[in-house]
Amino acid sequence: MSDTKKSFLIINRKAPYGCSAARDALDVALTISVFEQPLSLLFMDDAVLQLLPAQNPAGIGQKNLSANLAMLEMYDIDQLHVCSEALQQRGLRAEDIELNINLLDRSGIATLIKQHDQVLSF
Amino acid sequence: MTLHTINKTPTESSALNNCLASLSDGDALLLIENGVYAAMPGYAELFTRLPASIQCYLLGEDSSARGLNDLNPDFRSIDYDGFVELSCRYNKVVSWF
Amino acid sequence: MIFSIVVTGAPYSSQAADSALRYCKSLLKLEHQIHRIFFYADGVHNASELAVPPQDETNIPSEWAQLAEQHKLDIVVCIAAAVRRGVLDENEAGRYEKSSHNLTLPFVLSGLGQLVEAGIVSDRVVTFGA
Amino acid sequence: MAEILINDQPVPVDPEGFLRNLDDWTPEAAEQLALQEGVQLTEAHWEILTVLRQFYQTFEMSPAMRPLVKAVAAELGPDKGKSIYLMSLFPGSPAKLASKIAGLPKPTNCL
Repeated sequence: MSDTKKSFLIINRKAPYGCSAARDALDVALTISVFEQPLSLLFMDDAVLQLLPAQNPAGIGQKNLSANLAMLEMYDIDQLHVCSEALQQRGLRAEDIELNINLLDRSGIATLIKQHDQVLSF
Repeated sequence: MTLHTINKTPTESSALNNCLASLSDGDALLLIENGVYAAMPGYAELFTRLPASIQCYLLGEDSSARGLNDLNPDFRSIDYDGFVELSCRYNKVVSWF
Repeated sequence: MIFSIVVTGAPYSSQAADSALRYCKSLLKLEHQIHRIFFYADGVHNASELAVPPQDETNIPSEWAQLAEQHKLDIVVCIAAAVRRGVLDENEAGRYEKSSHNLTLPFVLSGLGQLVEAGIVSDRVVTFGA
Repeated sequence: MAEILINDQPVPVDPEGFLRNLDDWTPEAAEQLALQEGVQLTEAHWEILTVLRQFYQTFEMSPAMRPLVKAVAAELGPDKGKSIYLMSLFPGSPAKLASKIAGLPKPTNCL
């Protein structure tokens, strides 16, 4: 593994279950962590719906994304940024989310993108 | 400074909206694929509040394919070579789709 | 400059694959280096040897294969995304006891590590999403 | 079709020795799966297998090496939460080998 480090930002914009984006992003995040590169996740737009508690997808034959996201901590992925506007638009409060998150406004998001070397979108 | 590509019309996904909410001064927009429809004059309102430091481009192959003429003059038409040149000029490319 | 490309759209379902192909041709023409092209999510269908578009349409999988052969490009398909969607090479077909395989050469199946490594060594990663 | 004998009952495995049906997993099956890999399960192995199965139950995914080490450290203490310790019990690729014996899904050839 090379000594070079690049910082990665993964932008999540899609709701879970209806398409594979949330899962695709998670798999990439876990791999970046295995490669020990600096990593931040941003949840904006419908992706804040990935953070809802009490998901129970057994009836639709899928894995529980909230269980998977709870695992991020075990991979030392702790930079979880959430668009506050997206939460608000959907009537959600930061307290509803069981993960340790950092709220960002528009300018915070712009800064986050600026700060990272590679940005991957899902 | 970042090059943002958008490949959806303003209404088929939130790509353009999310992108516009995430810009920094000095960034550039590039409309590709269905994204080029956003340069129709009817959508000009969407871009009126952009800071002057944001450069706007569209991919000519995609606008011609769709029969689009007389587009928003704020968008400069480029080809794929121009797309590559922009990718080099800006520090990174963020895709909104 | 060193580029890597990510394609997440299936050919014929979205324009992503075709755009990516054109972008790559421009990169090569302008003498940039393509470190890797990585196919992820529905993008794995770009590697199917069994795609048969009508004769007067672009055969996108074979265009990728030709481009890769001409320019010695590393075209990598995410193995987890691919086997799930039924894009297998000979080895995986054996592993999962399937009677046939359909990965176009010189595409190779590999892990997401190849995407991360591409991000580490490339100056730019450009995603063509569906 | 390949099978292993568990309490004299044949249980189907795939050519790589993974259980075909994860529901067939029992502690006895684990003993047999381990023997196939040349591992004789001891109490020390079982501690790890239990942590691994708990991890899978909680997070619905099998861990890579680092999170496995972290989970073992949290459950069994820092002396055991070391990759060298896991290597001594499950030689080669501990996360993969232990997952196989613990009856977790066959991994895609990732990374």
